[in-house]
Amino acid sequence: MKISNQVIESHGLKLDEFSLIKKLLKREPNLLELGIFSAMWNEHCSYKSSRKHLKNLPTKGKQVIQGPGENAGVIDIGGDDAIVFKIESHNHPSYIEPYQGAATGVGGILRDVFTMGARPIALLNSIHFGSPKFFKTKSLLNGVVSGIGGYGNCIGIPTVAGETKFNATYNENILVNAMAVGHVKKNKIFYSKAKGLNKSVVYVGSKTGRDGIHGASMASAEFDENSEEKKPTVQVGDPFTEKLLMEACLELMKDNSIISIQDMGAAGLTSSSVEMASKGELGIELNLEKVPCREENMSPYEMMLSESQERMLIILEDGKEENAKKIFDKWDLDFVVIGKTTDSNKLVLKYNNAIKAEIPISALSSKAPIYDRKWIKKKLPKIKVDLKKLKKVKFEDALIKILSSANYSNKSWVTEQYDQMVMCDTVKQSGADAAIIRIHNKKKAIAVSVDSSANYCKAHPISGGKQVVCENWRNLISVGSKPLAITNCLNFGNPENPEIMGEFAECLKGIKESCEFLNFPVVSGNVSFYNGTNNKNINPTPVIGGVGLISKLDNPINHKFKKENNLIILVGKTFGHLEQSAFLEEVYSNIDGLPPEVNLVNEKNNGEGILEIINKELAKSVHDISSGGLVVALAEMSMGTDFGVKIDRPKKLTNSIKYFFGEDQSRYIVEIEKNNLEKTAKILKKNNIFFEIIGTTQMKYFEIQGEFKSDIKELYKINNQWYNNF
Amino acid sequence: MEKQLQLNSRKNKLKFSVTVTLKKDVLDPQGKVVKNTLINLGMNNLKSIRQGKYFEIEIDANDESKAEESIDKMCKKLLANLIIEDYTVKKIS
Amino acid sequence: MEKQLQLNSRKNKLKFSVTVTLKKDVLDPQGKVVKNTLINLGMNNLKSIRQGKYFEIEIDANDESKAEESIDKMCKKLLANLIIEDYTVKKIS
Amino acid sequence: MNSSVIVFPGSNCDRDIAVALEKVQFKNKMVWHKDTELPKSDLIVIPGGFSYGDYLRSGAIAGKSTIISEVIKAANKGCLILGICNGFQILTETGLLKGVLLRNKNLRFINKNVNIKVINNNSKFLKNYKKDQILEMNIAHNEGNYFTSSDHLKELNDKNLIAFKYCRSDGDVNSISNPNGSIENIAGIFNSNKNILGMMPHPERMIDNLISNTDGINLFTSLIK
Ligand SMILES: Nc1ncnc2c1ncn2[C@@H]1O[C@H](COP(=O)(O)OP(=O)(O)O)[C@@H](O)[C@H]1O
Ligand SMILES: [Mg+2]
Repeated sequence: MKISNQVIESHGLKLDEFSLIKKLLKREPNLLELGIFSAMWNEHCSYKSSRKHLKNLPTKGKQVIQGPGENAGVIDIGGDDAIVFKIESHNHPSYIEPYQGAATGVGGILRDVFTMGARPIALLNSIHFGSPKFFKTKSLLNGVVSGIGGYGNCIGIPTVAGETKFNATYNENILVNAMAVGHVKKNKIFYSKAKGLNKSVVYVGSKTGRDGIHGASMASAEFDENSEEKKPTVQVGDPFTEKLLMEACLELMKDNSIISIQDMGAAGLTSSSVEMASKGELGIELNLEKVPCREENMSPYEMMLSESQERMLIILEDGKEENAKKIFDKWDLDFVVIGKTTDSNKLVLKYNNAIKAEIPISALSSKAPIYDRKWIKKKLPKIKVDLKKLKKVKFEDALIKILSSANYSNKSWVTEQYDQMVMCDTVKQSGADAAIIRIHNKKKAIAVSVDSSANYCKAHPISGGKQVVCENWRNLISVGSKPLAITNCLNFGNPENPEIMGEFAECLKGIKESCEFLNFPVVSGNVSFYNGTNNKNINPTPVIGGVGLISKLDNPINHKFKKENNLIILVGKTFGHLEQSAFLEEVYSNIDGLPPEVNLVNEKNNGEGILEIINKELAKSVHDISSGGLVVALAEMSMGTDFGVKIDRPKKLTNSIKYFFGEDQSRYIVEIEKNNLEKTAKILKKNNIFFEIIGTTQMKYFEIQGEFKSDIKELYKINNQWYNNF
Repeated sequence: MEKQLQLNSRKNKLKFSVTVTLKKDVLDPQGKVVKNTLINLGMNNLKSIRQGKYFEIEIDANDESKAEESIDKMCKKLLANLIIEDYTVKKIS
Repeated sequence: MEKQLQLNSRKNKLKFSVTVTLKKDVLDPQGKVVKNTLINLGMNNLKSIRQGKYFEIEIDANDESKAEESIDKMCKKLLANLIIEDYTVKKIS
Repeated sequence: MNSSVIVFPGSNCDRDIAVALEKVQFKNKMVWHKDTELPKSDLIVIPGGFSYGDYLRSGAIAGKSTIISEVIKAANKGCLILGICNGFQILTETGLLKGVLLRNKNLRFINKNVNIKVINNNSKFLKNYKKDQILEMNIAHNEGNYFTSSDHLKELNDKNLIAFKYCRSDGDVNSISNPNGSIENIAGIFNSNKNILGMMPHPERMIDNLISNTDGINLFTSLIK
C-alpha cells in the first residue's frame, strides 16, 4: 500500500519528516511502521523542539544520583536513602475527559517512579483552570480534582501538596500536572537500559485494548472545534490494577531478576521497547501474537500504538521467568514473555512468525529529527502602573477582594478530597508552602512543593523563569528543609510560533540561572507544547516541583501563628513593586508592566539565614511572601488559628498599598518569642540580611494600624466563600 | 377530591429509564473484577459482564416527545459522558 | 468450519440485563444530588430520579430458564446487596 | 497477644495498622486473602483501603474472599474483630455487622480530622477511654454514610451498641458535625456480643504526635493484655 499525504498528515508527521523516514529505512514504510515513527517522532516523545534548550539546564550536583533521561530523577538524601521524583503533564486528555484524564495522569507518573524501584510516598499536582466565571471551569475543576483523588486515594499514596489556579488563558486548555515522589535504597535503583543478548522481554500488567491509540500524537497537536470528537484517545484508569502492579513489581525487585524495566506510558509498547533497546544499544524482537489483548482481532498496529494503562515491560535475567511469573500470578496480573533482545540494533515485530515491521532503533531515537526552532526575544513592557491614575480603592476592600477570589481562597475544598494521611508519614499537609513527609521508620524527612507564576513568565519570561525556581526554593526553606533539586513541567503554546518558542527559550534561561546559582539542579521533567486553541496560546507556565531535606526531624515548623505577643519579623527588603501583582490583577484586572526582579544573591542569603534560624529553633512559624504580598501572607498565617496580628504603620514607605501588597521577592515572615530577638537578629546581621520588626501577634484580631481591623474568624469566612458557594 | 388530583398528576407524569454503558472498546475495570469474582464463586458459564449506570426518571409533561427531548438533554449534559459512554432512553409504561 | 462454530456459539450465548436499584426507604444521596444538579441546569419539570447499577451479562447456556437461574444467583450472591437493594433481570433479545 | 491483619488486593492501610499493633506489642501477622487458614489470633483486623478497587460496592468483593469465611468462623467463636474504614464496609457486607455504608452525602471523598465521642466504653475495645470522651480522628472515605433499618437502629440504641458518634469539639452531636450523613451521627458500632467493632475513623493514624495526635492509641492499649 502506498502511503498518501493525507495518511502522513493524519499521523501528525510533516512531509519532509516522511522523506527522512524513507531515507532512514531506504524504502517506503508500511502503515505499521509509519505509526511507530509517528509515535516516536512526535513532540511528546522526541522532544524535537525543546531538546536544544533543555540541554542547557544544570543537571549535576553532589546530591544527584540520576539526572534527566531516565523514567525519573534520583537524589541522595544521606545514608542509604535516595528520593526518586518527576512531574508530568496530562493537559489535553483532562480537558476532554477531566476525571479519567487527571486520574490516568496520576497513574502514569506513579509508574515512572516505581519503575525505578522506589515506593511512592507522596503525590503533588499543579492544576490550572480558566476564568472562574467561564462556564466550563467548575465542572472541569470538579472532574479533575475527583480524578486525582480517585486514583491516589485508591492506590493509597497521600496527595500532600499542589496548587490550584484560575486564569482566562486556560479557558480552552486546562493544565493538569502531576508529580510523584518515591523512596528507594541507593543500591536498589532500577534503570531502563537493556543489557545482554537473547534475554526475555516480558509484558506484565493489564491487557492491551484499543484505548488511547494516538494519544501521544494528540498531546502534540493543538485543539480545534473537533477535539471533543477525538473519543478513543482517552483512557480509563484502573488504580486497583496499578496498585497490584506496583506491589508485584516492588516484590520482584527484591531479588536480582530484573535487568531493565520500563513502564508503558505515552506510545505504549512502541516507546518502551525502543527506549530499552536504544539505551542498551541492542535490538529487540517482539512476537505480537503473544501480547495479552482485551479485545478480539487487534491488529499489530493497534497493539503497538495502544496507550492502555497499567502495563510494564521487563527484561529478565536468564532463568528467572518462573519465579517472576509466580509473583505476578499471586497478584492476578498478566505475565507473558513476548520477545527477546537481539544484536540486530533493530526493532523487529513479528505476528505468527511473519515480519510485520523492521526498523533500525537509531532511526526512532538518535536519528529522529531535532529542530532549532526560530525564536524571538520578548518585547518587554515599558509601562509603569501609576496608582494615582487608578480609581482609588480602600485597603480593606482590596484585601477582601483578594482573599475571597478563586485564586486566593482556602483550598481545603480541593485538599479534603485527597487522602493526605495514608502511609502515616505526613508530618505537614497542604496548607501553605511545602509539605513534609517523613522517611518511614527514620528521623529524617523530605519537603516537597510545586509552584508556577504564569503571569510573571508572560510579562518577562527570563525573570519569571528565575522567580518560579526561587519561589519553590523559598517554600522548601520555609518548612526548614535544605532544597536539593527540582523537576519541571514546561507547559507552553505552539513551538512553531517564534514568539512562543521565545517564551520557552527565555523561561528556560531564567530557570537555568536560578538553578545554577542556588545549586538546585534539574533531575527530571516534562515538556508540554501546543497548549492552546485555534491559534490562541496559553501563558507560558513552567511548573517547578522541588524536594528538600530535613535531616533531623524533631520540631517540624509550619506557617501558622503559635502564640500571642510574639514578634513578627519581616526578612528581606520591601520596595513596593506592584506591577503583575495579585493586587492589580484581582482589583483592577490590570496586568501591565514587569514582574518584580529577583536578586539571586539576596535570595540565597536570605534563605540560608532563615534556615539557620529554623535549625536553631528560634522561629515559631515561618512563611514566605509570594503573590498577594505581605498582607496576604500575614492573613494566611492567621486564618484558622486564634492569633491575629497588630502591624505597625510602615516607617519609611509612605504608600501602604505598595508596602503591603507589593510582591518584592526573597522575603519571609518569621514569628519569634520576644526573648529570642537578640539571637535571631545576630544571625540575620551576621549574614547581612535586611530585616524589620513589623509588629506582634495578638489574640483574635487581624489589624494593620491605621488601615484595617477585623476578627480573624471573619477573614477565615471570607477566605472560604468561593468554594462554599461551589 | 384528592383522588381527582392524583389522577391528574398521574396523567402528567411520565417515567423513563436511562441506561448508561461504557463504549465498546473502553476499559471497564469494575466489570473485569466483578467477572473474576463471579467465576471464582462458581459461575463457570459466565461469558462477559459489563457494568453501567441506571436511572429511573419521572418528569412532569403532557407531551411525550417533549419529555423525551428533556431526558435526552439531561443525558447529554450530566448523566452520560459521551466521550466514553453511550446511553439509551426507554419509556416505562 | 469456522463459521459453523461461530454459529453454534452464538446459539448458546444468552444475554441478560440486570438493574439494581436502592430500596424505596433507603436514602439515595447520589440521586438527590443528581436531581438538584439537573434542576439547576434548568430541568424544572423533573419530578424524581433514582440511580442504580446496570449490568449486561452474557452467559453460555442452552436452556433459558437455567440461564435465568444462574443470573438470579449472581444477583443474590454478589451483584445486589439485598439489605438495601432490589434487582430486576430481563432477557435481551 | 497475637493479632492478624487481613490483606486484600487493594488494601492500603495494612502497613499503618501493623505499625500501630506492634507499637503496643502485639505479635502481628499479615494474612493474605487467598490463605485458607488463619494464624492463632486474639485479634483480627480488617484494614482500610480500597479492596478490589471498591468496585461494585465498597467491601462487596472482599466479603466473598476465601479468608473471610475463616474470619466469620473466628468471629462466631468470639474472637475480637476490628474493621476500620474499608474494613467496616467489609464487615457489613459479610453480615457480621448490620447496616450499610452509603456514599457520603456530598458525594465527595472526605479526608479531614473530625471529632468523635465515645458513646459506650464498656467493651474490650474501648475500656481505656472514658465514656463521653471526645477524640480527634482522621477520616478518609467515599462511603461512610452509615444507614440501617429502624429495627436495628432501635437495637443499637437499646442495647448500647453504638461505639462512636461524630460530634463537635465541645461534644455536641448535631447535623453540622456529621461529615458524611450517617444516621444518628454514627461513626462506629459493635455487634450484639461486642466482640466486633466497625468504625470509619482511622485510630491507627492517631498514634504519633509528630504526625497527628495520640487519640487512637488507647484503642490498641485496651486490646493488649
Ligand atoms: N491541587 C492541589 N493539590 C494539593 N494541594 C493543593 C492543591 N492546590 C493547592 N494546594 C495546597 O494549598 C496550599 C495553598 O496553595 P498556594 O496558595 O499555592 O500555596 P503557596 O503560596 O504557599 O505555595 C498549599 O499547601 C498547597 O499545597
Ligand atoms: Mg508559599
